[in-house]
Amino acid sequence: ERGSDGELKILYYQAVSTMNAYLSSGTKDVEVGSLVLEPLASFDQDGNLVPRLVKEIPTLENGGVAADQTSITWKLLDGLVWSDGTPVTSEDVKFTWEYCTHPDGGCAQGAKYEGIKSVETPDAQTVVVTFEAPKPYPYQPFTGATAPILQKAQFAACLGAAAASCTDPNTKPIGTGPFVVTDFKVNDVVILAANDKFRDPAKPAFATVTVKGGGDALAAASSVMETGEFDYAWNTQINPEQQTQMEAGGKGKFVNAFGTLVELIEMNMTDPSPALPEGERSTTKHPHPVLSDIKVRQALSMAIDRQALVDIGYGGAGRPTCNLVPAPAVYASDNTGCLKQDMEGAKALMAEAGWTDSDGDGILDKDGKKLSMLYQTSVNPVRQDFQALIKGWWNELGVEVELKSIDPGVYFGGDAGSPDTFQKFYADVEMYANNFDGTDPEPYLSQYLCDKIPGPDNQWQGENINRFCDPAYDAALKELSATGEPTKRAELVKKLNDMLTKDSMVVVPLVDRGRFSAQSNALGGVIMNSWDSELWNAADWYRVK
Amino acid sequence: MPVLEVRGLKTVFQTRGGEVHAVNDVSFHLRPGELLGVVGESGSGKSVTMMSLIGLLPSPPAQVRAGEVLLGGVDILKASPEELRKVRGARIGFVFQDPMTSLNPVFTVGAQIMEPLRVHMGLTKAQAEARAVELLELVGIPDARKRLKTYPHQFSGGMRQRVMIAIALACDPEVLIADEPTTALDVTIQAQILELVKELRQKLGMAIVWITHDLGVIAGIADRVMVMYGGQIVEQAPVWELFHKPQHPYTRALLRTIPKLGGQREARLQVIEGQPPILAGAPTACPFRARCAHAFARCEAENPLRRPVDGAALGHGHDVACHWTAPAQESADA
Amino acid sequence: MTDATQSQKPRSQWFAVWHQFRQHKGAMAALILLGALVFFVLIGPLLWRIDPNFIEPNTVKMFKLRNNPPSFDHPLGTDQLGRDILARMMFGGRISLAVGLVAMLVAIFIGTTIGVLAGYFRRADGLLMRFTDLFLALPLLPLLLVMMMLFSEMVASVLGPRLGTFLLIVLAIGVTSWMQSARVVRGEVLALKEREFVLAARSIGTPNRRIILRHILPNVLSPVLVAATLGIAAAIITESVLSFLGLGFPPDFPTWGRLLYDGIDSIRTYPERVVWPGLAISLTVLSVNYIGDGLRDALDPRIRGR
Amino acid sequence: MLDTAKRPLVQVRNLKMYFPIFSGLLRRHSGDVKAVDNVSFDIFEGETLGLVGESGCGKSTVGRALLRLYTPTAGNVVIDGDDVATLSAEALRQKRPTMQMVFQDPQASLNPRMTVAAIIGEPLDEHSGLPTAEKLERVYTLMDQVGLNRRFANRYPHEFSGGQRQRIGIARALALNPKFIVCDEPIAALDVSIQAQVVNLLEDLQDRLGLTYLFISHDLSMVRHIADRVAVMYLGQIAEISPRDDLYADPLHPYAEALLSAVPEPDPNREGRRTRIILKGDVPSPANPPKGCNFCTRCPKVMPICHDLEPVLTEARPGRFVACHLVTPPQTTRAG
Amino acid sequence: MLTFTIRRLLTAIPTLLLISLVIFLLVDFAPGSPMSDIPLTVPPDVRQKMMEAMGADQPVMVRYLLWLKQFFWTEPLYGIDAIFGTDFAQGAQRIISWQSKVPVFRIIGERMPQTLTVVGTAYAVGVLIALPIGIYSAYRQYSWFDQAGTFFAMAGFSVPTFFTGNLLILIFSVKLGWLPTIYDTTLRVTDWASFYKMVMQMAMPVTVLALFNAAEISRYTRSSVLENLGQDYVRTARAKGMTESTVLLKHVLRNSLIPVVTVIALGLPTVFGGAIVTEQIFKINGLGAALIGAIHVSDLPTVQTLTFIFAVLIVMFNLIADILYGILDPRIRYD
Ligand SMILES: Nc1ncnc2c1ncn2[C@@H]1O[C@H](COP(=O)(O)OP(=O)(O)OP(=O)(O)O)[C@@H](O)[C@H]1O
Ligand SMILES: Nc1ncnc2c1ncn2[C@@H]1O[C@H](COP(=O)(O)OP(=O)(O)OP(=O)(O)O)[C@@H](O)[C@H]1O
Ligand SMILES: [Mg+2]
Ligand SMILES: [Mg+2]
Ligand code: NI
Repeated sequence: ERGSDGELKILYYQAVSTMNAYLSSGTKDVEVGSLVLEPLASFDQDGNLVPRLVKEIPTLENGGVAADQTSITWKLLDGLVWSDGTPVTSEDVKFTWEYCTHPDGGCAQGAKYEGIKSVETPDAQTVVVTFEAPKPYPYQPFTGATAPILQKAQFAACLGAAAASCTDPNTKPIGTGPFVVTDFKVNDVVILAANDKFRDPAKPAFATVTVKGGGDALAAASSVMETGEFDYAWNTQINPEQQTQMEAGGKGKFVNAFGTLVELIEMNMTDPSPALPEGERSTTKHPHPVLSDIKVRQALSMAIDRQALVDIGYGGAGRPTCNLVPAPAVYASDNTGCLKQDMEGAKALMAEAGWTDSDGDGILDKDGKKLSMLYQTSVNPVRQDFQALIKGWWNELGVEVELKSIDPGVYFGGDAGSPDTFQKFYADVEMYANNFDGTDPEPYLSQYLCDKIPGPDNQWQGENINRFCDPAYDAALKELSATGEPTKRAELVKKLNDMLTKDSMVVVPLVDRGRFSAQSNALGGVIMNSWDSELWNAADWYRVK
Repeated sequence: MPVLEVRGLKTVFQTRGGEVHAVNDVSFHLRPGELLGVVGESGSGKSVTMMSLIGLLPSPPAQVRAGEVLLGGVDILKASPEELRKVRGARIGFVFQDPMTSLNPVFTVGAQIMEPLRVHMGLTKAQAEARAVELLELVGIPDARKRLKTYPHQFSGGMRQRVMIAIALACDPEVLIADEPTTALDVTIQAQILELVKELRQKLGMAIVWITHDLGVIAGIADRVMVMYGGQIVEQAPVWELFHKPQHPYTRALLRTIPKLGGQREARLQVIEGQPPILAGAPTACPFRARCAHAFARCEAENPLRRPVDGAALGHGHDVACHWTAPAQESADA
Repeated sequence: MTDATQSQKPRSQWFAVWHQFRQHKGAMAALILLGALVFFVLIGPLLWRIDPNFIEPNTVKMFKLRNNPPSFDHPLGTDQLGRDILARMMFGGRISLAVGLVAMLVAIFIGTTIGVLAGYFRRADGLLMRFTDLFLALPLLPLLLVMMMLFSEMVASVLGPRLGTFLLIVLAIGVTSWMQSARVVRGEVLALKEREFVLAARSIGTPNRRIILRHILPNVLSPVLVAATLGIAAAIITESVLSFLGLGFPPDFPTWGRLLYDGIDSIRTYPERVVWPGLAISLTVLSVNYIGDGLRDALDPRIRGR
Repeated sequence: MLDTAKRPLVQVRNLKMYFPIFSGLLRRHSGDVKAVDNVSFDIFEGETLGLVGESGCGKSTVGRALLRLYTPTAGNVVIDGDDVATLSAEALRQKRPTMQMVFQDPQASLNPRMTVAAIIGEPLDEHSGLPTAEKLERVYTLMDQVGLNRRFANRYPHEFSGGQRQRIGIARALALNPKFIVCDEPIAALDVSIQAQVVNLLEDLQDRLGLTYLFISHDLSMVRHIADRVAVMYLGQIAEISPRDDLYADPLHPYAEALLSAVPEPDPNREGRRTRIILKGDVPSPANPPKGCNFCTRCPKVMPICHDLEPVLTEARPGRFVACHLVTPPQTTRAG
Repeated sequence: MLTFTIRRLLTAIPTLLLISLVIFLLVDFAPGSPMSDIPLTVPPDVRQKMMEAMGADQPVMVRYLLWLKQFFWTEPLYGIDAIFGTDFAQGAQRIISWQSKVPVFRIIGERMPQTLTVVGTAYAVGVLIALPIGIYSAYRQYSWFDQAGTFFAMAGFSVPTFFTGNLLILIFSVKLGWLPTIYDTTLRVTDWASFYKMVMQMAMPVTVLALFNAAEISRYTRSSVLENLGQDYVRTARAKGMTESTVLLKHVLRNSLIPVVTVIALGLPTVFGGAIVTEQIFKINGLGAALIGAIHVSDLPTVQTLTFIFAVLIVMFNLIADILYGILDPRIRYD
């Protein structure tokens, strides 16, 4: 029964800044926003689209998707109302599209609405999205927690440049979800109450929800697993010993779901030497003197014991992987060759590549040059442990390694003026984690196209971090975007994945990282979901008595 | 009967470098209405003696080893700290050397005068205020009522010293101890204060101990004089006696060193050569021996006791602590 | 006269200073303690020859070495990667002590210079004090980030990465923590300037520069010493924060501050990881403070003479 | 002392030393502390001029302005031919060796952290450029001169008695063979028995080295002993300058008279007989001196004219200069 | 005194303007961008659009002048409007946080209460324990109490708050379960029960901070009292027959507090600045946390505004310290 289970307390240690996913797109904001604002359809725990505000998922079969794949038609549920009691209409959906594509609005989810020619509203319940070109995957717009529907009445004055000044709508949006915001303190706490206009009269079970922010992962886990102050804590990424210790407390458990997030090492294909003039460092003008050799790259990968990394850094929250695209299952390549550490093989490969320890100091050299790598990543305890471990293995291989760790704000900030961004890649190898939104890997794989290489000419804004450039890859990707047939697509994705990993080792995947949150034993109904908001089914959560 | 009698007072400082015997076996008495002058060079123990009397010395280093201090016949050295506190300010008033620092800079003059009145005499605020005005007028500060509300720094040095005197007089003490009250002041202001003290003595008739190094001041106001050297009383006499028939070589030398305003101008000043004694350890020899023109073997062997010069009982007439006897005809009066 | 002329060879005043210093029991104990710490970090690694960053490359063996309790092989146990904590403590101490001392010196140097100039030269006073306000108001983090961004490559290219980083960190800490001492020194100088011996020096014709060096500076020593002892603690802690932000030494450089920070994460499972670096830092600070106390007394001839 | 030998070594003319007072929002210059207001006098070579007066009357300021430790507001100070008041910084530095100062508080005027040798050697460091050994030798000579044991060279000031400290100060002043020394209350902080030592030393040195002193003091008996001529100051101005014996026998200015009468005599007979002139009231603030004669607010012999006209220092009797309407009739004053 | 105050305030204006410019340039120049917490899944062109929408692509001087106008003109207007219900601001653009798109002054308003209660209480408690300790240490110099006090103060300095904070949490929350680890900023004290809750949640952060503050202030108090104990007027007070407690707590204390009060006043801006580490450990989300969070994501308007307010406070409290000095010490007269 609605509201019968009292208060639900959730901890997001990165606090919520806004409820409007279009203005931030930080995971925390999107997820908490999803308690209020809903998309037309969301993804379930297996990555399947499930209808939310619509009667069914349009497909080719049921005619919802046009045969030429240039348009898709959504039909809204009957009697759907906003939390203020006004009906949800197709105008709201269309408005959402206008809102996010307004040139001055700075919409964070612009990618979701790319390639749309028009959104039409033949009637109050029908939405027709027409694309500029055939879309083999037409479900990007209006699906998933990152593309929720806004109420036109509330946001009409917030188009474009005005978006940012609409404080009230952004912090207390009117939505269709199970809860409504009653109090919002920026970067601190959000208090929500059950939406009495929610379409399912029996839900949600909780009368109020408090989403608190602050602290770190360890404190978050502790508040659920040790002190029991909270029912659910998001992203409790802590080391395995602590996981076991906390679980032994018996107050709660960790929930986990694997998605597409992969911790990986990128090998710089260009020369980052500081000796080069500024503007030419790490650009395609100068190929990397060492890493251009595939044998070296392979050897470096073979020297890594991925299982050990998981056991030390992630425990239940990770598993070793050799793929850049580890999921969804249909797209995951079955490549396991890298899982076993092969130090001898690696040494042999190095020797083959001409690197030998001619002076007996334990460090390989070739043509009088020692093999030395600068290995950078962001500041993060797990990453620093990984750096230390991998440095140990590479030292064993005969490679000298210099480590560097950079403030995440700088590393991921993309400030063209800073030498320490991961895009600039002024290092030989660097480590970070990457994933893609939703279930379609096409945009993700297109990051490694030749024309996405960051460089001074594009203010270092490209996504092809390792500067890999292979015409065959570009061609295969082109084929992928023209292919609609699922099995064919899956094959192409696997091929592209392998080209980057197994075949060339420009990307060295290490760990497939799951979503890892802590849940109190007193909380029921949680189904961990790595394809959508973790709180996607919060309406079904209940108190275990 | 004397109002104050001190017998065999001994004060020692415990310092890192060993014990400092600052006051050695000092005895004297004070008759009602008498002004006893105390002279001696810096470090001779004048202040320490007086502060020992009423327990004003900081106690970790200082220690009163022996002696009796009889105030109206009762030994206040044996009194409890609380009883002693009740004596201070009420029965014995104290005026200190430096008027600039002896007043608390953050309280008004009035508050500081009223404090002892309220503590010792239990006056109400209004009564205390009235008395404070009276006192300020007594010490010659015009416009007293207004002045109560001002702070010490708004007063000149002379006025501050008057305030100090007013505080010391507040509870009509039997004894007033003034420790170099005019040393820091100008001659003209010193003259004012001296005039004031003479006046007050006549009016109030209290006994006063007046410490100074200025023999001129002593000559002007004292009835009787004590000369201290090296923590001991070396000579004690009525004021005229002391200036005209000094017995102790130190007193004689001291009188010679000061230039006189009137009379013949000396071609060269007399000096006392040498350094004051270091007061480490209990004295076994005459403290002045090293600088003494008349020193002989006995001075090295034995610390001279005070002996009467004029046959009167010890402490009542003229006495001196010296092995050497001054020739009778000699006099410092040149 | 002859024997007199012999005995007045200017004798080393450091002897007197040392003599007085020895009188101060607390300071002597602290000196011995600090000496032990310095010995521990300087000589220790020569005796205890385990590489603080050594990780067993064989993962099976490595897993056995992780999180070991204290044992004969590893007197303080091992950390989550099987590294020897004793070796890390010794190695980390080198950096922490060096950073603490040098950064404190930098801060004191800047603070004293600015304080003396502001106190001594009336004209400069307003400007320098506003400058101090400015530094007090500046947000530390962006300032450090900017400094690191601007200078890290440059310094590293001149001095090499290790020394360069060291210098930069030390400068960064120094540049951001001198304000307090500048204020104190200024106040002290304002008072000193009016003292008669400064006037005496001027009547001799001593130029300002030498008046400052000869008469002012030695007399502001004691507040400076107090600031200095507190500064060391602050510098060691600040260094750990810097490392934490990735602005400090490379991640495989253990320092006490960083060990402490890392230890906090495992305070529940392995509390001793916090205790060792915490203890080392606290002992350093305590001993430096007491030494400062003793030094202040010993350097003051008035106290020394007693 | 022959009249022909009298050559003024120091000539002070219309010296003014005002300390500005700033007030108001804009820190406007709103007034002055007239610490020294229009003072003129000469000091002859080899003589000692005593300068007496109450605390705060401007004695030290005169002394300091003479040595250009303060830059005078107006007036000239010619010392040995150069106008010190206007010399450039470097020329002044060169000039410093001829003029030196001994300070009031021997404790405060010695840097507590320097050894005696360093203190006495400082002027040598600054001006002589002697090699270390010679410098040390000179320091020892100086110590001998002022009667300090050479063995004390490495001691610190606090290890000395007041008199010894003052000797250190004197040795420092002598280091550069000055001609002229300003002694700013050199004995005020000393014990009586030690004052004599210091005064004797100063006299001996004068005899031996032919020094010229400006001896500032408020101890009138000591001034009588040491000075050849005496200037009495009141509130920034000179009330009277007379040869010593004349002044003490017959003070002309009422203030000088009052001052002398206030000095206690170490003789109970005479003390008992003396009548003191007790001045009433406080010294007015030098920031706001009274109109007319400075002393008119406290003068026991005040006349109406004193409130209007400022008397000028004039030679009332041979060699005696007084600024008082009683002594010098009003027609000779500035108004005439 | 009044003209002194006014004059100091007037000279503060150019100083503050300069400080604001320096801060602005510094923060702007610092590496990092407001896009650093945007997931990597967001493509570069979208990022570029977002930057444009914030105005972050404008030249730095333009943004600075805009900020100046907003800070000194628009925001005060909104302030007036909020108080008097007027509409002077007429919807002019306020200073808006890049990260949360919320007016910065609203953030400050939301965060002020918890910072003031926790950090303020801690400061007050720190002062309250520091004073007696400092006074007694000085009064009984070199006693065991004094030695212990020295040790305690030094330990207080040298042990960082992140250590003590975590230790307290481990003991009192995890092991004993007595105190909450997470600060509830929405808690309003209305009755005894909520007051009790408030006390419980404040206990640990206040303890940690108070200890830290107390260490420093007790040192200052001690040395100041020591200095005054040796003064002549103390002897005068004793000679007047005052009790030891009057001597110590009236005469000595009043004088000793003069420098201590100014130290305390100069330390007060840090109260508003929040205690960054402590706020983080106990999830208090006060101003300190706001600043550090904003710095991490290069939220320039927030960083700039907060920092500038701290600068104003620092300059103000400098002035207040001077004025306090003048009030407490009658000898000091400005102008
Ligand atoms: N707190 C102390 N610790 C150690 N010795 C002390 C202390 N106070 C005084 N003395 C010593 O006691 C002796 C007597 O000092 P006292 O102050 O009585 O001299 P005084 O005659 O009053 O001198 P002055 O004329 O300078 O006031 C001196 O030798 C001094 O060094
Ligand atoms: N630097 C200064 N700034 C402002 N006023 C000053 C300064 N120096 C001295 N004065 C004032 O000038 C007047 C004369 O001071 P000066 O020190 O010359 O007096 P003095 O005669 O030497 O007194 P004392 O006998 O106390 O040494 C005093 O009123 C004093 O307050
Ligand atoms: Mg005395
Ligand atoms: Mg003077
Ligand atoms: Ni960071």
